[in-house]
Amino acid sequence: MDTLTASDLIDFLEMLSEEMPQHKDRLRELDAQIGDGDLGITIAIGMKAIEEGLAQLEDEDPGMILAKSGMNFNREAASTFGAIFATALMSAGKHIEGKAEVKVSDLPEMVEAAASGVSARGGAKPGEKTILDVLLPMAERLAQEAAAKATMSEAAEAAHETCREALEATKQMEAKHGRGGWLKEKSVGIEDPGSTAICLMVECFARFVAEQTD
Amino acid sequence: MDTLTASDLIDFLEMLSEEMPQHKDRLRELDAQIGDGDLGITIAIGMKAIEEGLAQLEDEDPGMILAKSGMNFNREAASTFGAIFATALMSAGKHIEGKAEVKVSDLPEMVEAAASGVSARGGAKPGEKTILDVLLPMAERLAQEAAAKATMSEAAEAAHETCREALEATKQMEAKHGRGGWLKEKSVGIEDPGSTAICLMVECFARFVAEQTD
Amino acid sequence: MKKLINDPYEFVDETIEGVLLAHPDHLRRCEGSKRALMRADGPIEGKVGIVTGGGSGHIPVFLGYVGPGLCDAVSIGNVFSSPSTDDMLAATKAVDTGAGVLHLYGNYSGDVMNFGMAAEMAEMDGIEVATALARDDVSSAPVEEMDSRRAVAGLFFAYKIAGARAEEGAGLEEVMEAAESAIFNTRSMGVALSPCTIPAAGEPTFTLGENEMEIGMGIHGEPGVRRGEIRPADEVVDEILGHVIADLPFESGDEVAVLVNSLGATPPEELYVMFRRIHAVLDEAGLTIDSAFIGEYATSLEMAGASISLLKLDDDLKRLLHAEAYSPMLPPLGS
Amino acid sequence: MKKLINDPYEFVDETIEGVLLAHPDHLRRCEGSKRALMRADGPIEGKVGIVTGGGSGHIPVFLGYVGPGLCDAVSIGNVFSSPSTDDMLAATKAVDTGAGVLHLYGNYSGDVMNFGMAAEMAEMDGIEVATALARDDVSSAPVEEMDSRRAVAGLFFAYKIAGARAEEGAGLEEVMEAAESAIFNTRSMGVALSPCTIPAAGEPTFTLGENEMEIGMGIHGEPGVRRGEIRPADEVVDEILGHVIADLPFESGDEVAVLVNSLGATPPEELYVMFRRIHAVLDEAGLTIDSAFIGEYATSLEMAGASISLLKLDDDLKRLLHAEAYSPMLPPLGS
Ligand SMILES: Nc1ncnc2c1ncn2[C@@H]1O[C@H](COP(=O)(O)OP(=O)(O)O)[C@@H](O)[C@H]1O
Ligand SMILES: Nc1ncnc2c1ncn2[C@@H]1O[C@H](COP(=O)(O)OP(=O)(O)O)[C@@H](O)[C@H]1O
Ligand SMILES: [Mg+2]
Ligand SMILES: [Mg+2]
Ligand SMILES: [Mg+2]
Ligand SMILES: [Mg+2]
Repeated sequence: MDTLTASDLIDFLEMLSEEMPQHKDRLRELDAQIGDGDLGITIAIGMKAIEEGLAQLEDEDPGMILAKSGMNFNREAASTFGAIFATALMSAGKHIEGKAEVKVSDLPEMVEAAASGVSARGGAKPGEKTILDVLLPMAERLAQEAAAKATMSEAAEAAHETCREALEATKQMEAKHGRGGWLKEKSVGIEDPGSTAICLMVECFARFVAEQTD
Repeated sequence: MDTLTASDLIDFLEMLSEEMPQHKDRLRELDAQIGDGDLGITIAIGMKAIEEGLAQLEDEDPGMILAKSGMNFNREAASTFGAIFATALMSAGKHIEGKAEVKVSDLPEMVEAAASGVSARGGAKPGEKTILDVLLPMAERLAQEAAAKATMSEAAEAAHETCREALEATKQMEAKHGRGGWLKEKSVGIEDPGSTAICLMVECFARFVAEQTD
Repeated sequence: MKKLINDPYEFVDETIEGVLLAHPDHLRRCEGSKRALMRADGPIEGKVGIVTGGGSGHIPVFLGYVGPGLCDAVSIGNVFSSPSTDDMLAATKAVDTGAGVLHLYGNYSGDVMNFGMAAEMAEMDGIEVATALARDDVSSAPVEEMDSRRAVAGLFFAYKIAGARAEEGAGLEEVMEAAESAIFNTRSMGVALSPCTIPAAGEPTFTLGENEMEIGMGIHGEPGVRRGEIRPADEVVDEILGHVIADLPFESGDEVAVLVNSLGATPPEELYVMFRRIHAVLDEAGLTIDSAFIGEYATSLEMAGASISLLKLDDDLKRLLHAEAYSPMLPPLGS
Repeated sequence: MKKLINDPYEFVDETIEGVLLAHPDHLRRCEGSKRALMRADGPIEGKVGIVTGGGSGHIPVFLGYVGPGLCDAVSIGNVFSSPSTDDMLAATKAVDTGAGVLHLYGNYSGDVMNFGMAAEMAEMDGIEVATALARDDVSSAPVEEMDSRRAVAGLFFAYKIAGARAEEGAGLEEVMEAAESAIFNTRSMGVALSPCTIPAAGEPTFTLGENEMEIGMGIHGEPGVRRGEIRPADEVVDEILGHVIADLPFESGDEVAVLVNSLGATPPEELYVMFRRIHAVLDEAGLTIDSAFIGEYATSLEMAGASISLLKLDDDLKRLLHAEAYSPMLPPLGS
């Protein structure tokens, strides 16, 4: 598998929306430590909304599938994460507007577009314990992979590895946004729940690509 | 000790109001099983009111001391038990109106007067799991004791013995009045909390008389 | 026991102090009594006085129902215990202007005995006293023994209706009849999910298992009709309404007011989830809903649970139910 | 989790259904949205529309504050989560009659982002939108970082005041200024004694030890200023008021409105015990109490705890605070 077609993307989103709700309790507990504990529910409801929306997206191109899935998520599970995640998917989707498939070389810019969108929407800067802190390192790593002509599977695996390291690094950061921001220094030591969710998605993506490639 | 003077009665009420609050938890738990669990608090507050009222009763005769103590109890700890207990003390007190001391021969009629007052106030009949079910047997037993020329100490001891047996017998009765009445057959098996309180008072009285007699 | 209180034995008096400080234009003490309160603008010359009262721990019952179109005075007992005869008498004397006084309260033996003594004493003072006892809890005794039934949140309807009738200038007999009409046409039943703790007791009055509820439990933890595993709201509503509807009975074509009351800890959201089902069940039974009262009308400290009351309306009751009334402690006055 | 609910995932929609069935003359759905409600008699021609919204679980916040003299529409999120951009947009469109729309809600990032997107989209549709964010919780950030503070029950004052100003016929700018004046003069702080459980989560968001309380905790369990052993009500009031008074600061001679809010399980009696002490402390500080609002104004499901809010009044705020307003879900409207 070297590119992702619209139908690949739909298959992946189906797999993702099956898997993510299984992490509900873990995300709930994490968010309860640093926020209000709803992230697990947000993910469960939002992913269900993505899944239910897929049937209507069969004739769309990959960019539109991403953007509309983001909107579907936030329609049913609006929240900080919902708005941020929708913005990320819309920005990434917009970046590949009109294209029939996603190549490895598209990935770094898509993730970077997502990060810019998120930053514009929520005003966060790197190091403030938000999903930016996993998105930006991933964009960088994907740029290296693309430059090295990695396969989709290698790129996804690499992104996941970087994401996990970056997630680990969020532990040391002090939250400045959302509910975590009220915790100030007490937010140090706990990984950013939103970033955990992103990491779980990337992990799922890597597994999806690997399975498709076998 | 063959008779109770006004000052004996005040000494006894002082001892009683010291001791009864110690049974607060036991009475609370009993009343919680068959009612609303406030009887322990009622007794604690009411006995404190009796104690605080005693200073004003030093120039009164025994009948007035009993009647006013009953009113003091129910003023601060009004409740079913409060109204019933006040009625009992007022009726008993009225029976010895004007007398300077209480003799053993007065006791049976005093307790009987109390029982009549209670029955008139609350409409209970014997066997309906109320304090009538310990008052009436005590009145009977005291009549026997008086006829047998018992001492005050013997009479008090005998009354306590009868009271405990009568209390035990209330376990088998089905409550018809107050909160216990709503339990119907489920009230069987538990002793009547109001009667327990009366028994504890009679026990205290017996001890008081015994101590005075030594 | 997790409570925002000071000395548990001062709880009731401190509550009353807070109420008087918060609502000084609305309530004041009756002469010579710490535990009897009345309308600040009372007594109302020529109007039948309505005196209520009972144990503390049920706000807005009892003192929240004093005001124009409601009661004129209230006597206040310790938590879940009757007020004293003295305070009831003080309240009765304070609001009588010659038109007589209605004692309107819930059927609990402590209150009945003490109000009874107060009424006897007031009558000796030349005050005409009538009594109406709310007895809406269908779970407390079979309908043939209506006289031994206890009161729960349905007392609200009696306050509202008797209060409006008195405000209209009706005589003591008529006000009592209005109260009794409300009482006889009101049926309630509740469900408890968790207990409450009397501050001076320090421990809950009863316990319910982790997954248990008790249908029909009274507002002081009195026994209900069934204890069992907690069920979905819709099933609980069905079970409660089954008993309530059959009791009067409410019949197809009747028009009713509905009161969904929280015992304290149950949030309004859950009351509305229940109302949704109530609406469906009443619809099915052919009953028309005139109005809905949803909130805290009679609480039990921090108990979790709720009750449903239905009032069968006729034209008089409807007029009186919707008449103006005011108290700063009042829950929403209907839809 | 002991709740009177059905499917936890249907909780919010069933609540809304119940609300609409209970108050059909008062509320209706905005066109094309399940989660946006508006005044049944709206939109009011020529009046600035006020749209609020936020997560569920806080009744009467948010949907209880829709009505004459209050907000015009509300969008409703899942429990403790933001409503969707779509529903906010639907509410905004439904109440605009050309006079513009004020988005008035609490400063939580999910709401801010979604309302922000809705405002952008409404403006693209030619609707003038202004925003006012309640930020009354002094425990959430130092006063220099007021913009990052969250909202608690003090939002009530902003509703009441902006709602009255809009009802007076003021323009969008003026209504926003009234809201901001209320917001800048309101300071609050709370205390939590026990947590609550989001139905779909099934477990409490946080835990507090048997004898613990947390001063300053937010209404979703956000961290406060101090966790410690539970103290007598008077001490808790003193600690909270110490922070609140120093923050504006409220100064001797100021006139204030006081709001004592229960988070849900804390009964009114305890609020009055607190008010007794609040009255003494404010007296001591030379502050005059204009009015007292005591009850459930912003809840957190069945959380136990309370908050105190002070609003410093001037003549305008006083007039607006006491203007008429109505909602069948409203708590008592003051002393
Ligand atoms: N301004 C922001 N920019 C980017 N991501 C953010 C921002 N604020 C919060 N987040 C992310 O959202 C996550 C929390 O989402 P969510 O639980 O929905 O928030 P809340 O419940 O506080 O509304 C955080 O862990 C963080 O990753
Ligand atoms: N009608 C009655 N006549 C005599 N005693 C009664 C009557 N009703 C109740 N009692 C007594 O009162 C006791 C309960 O008192 P209390 O706890 O004050 O009642 P409650 O809390 O139900 O008002 C009962 O155990 C019983 O002994
Ligand atoms: Mg969260
Ligand atoms: Mg009792
Ligand atoms: Mg009692
Ligand atoms: Mg949230």
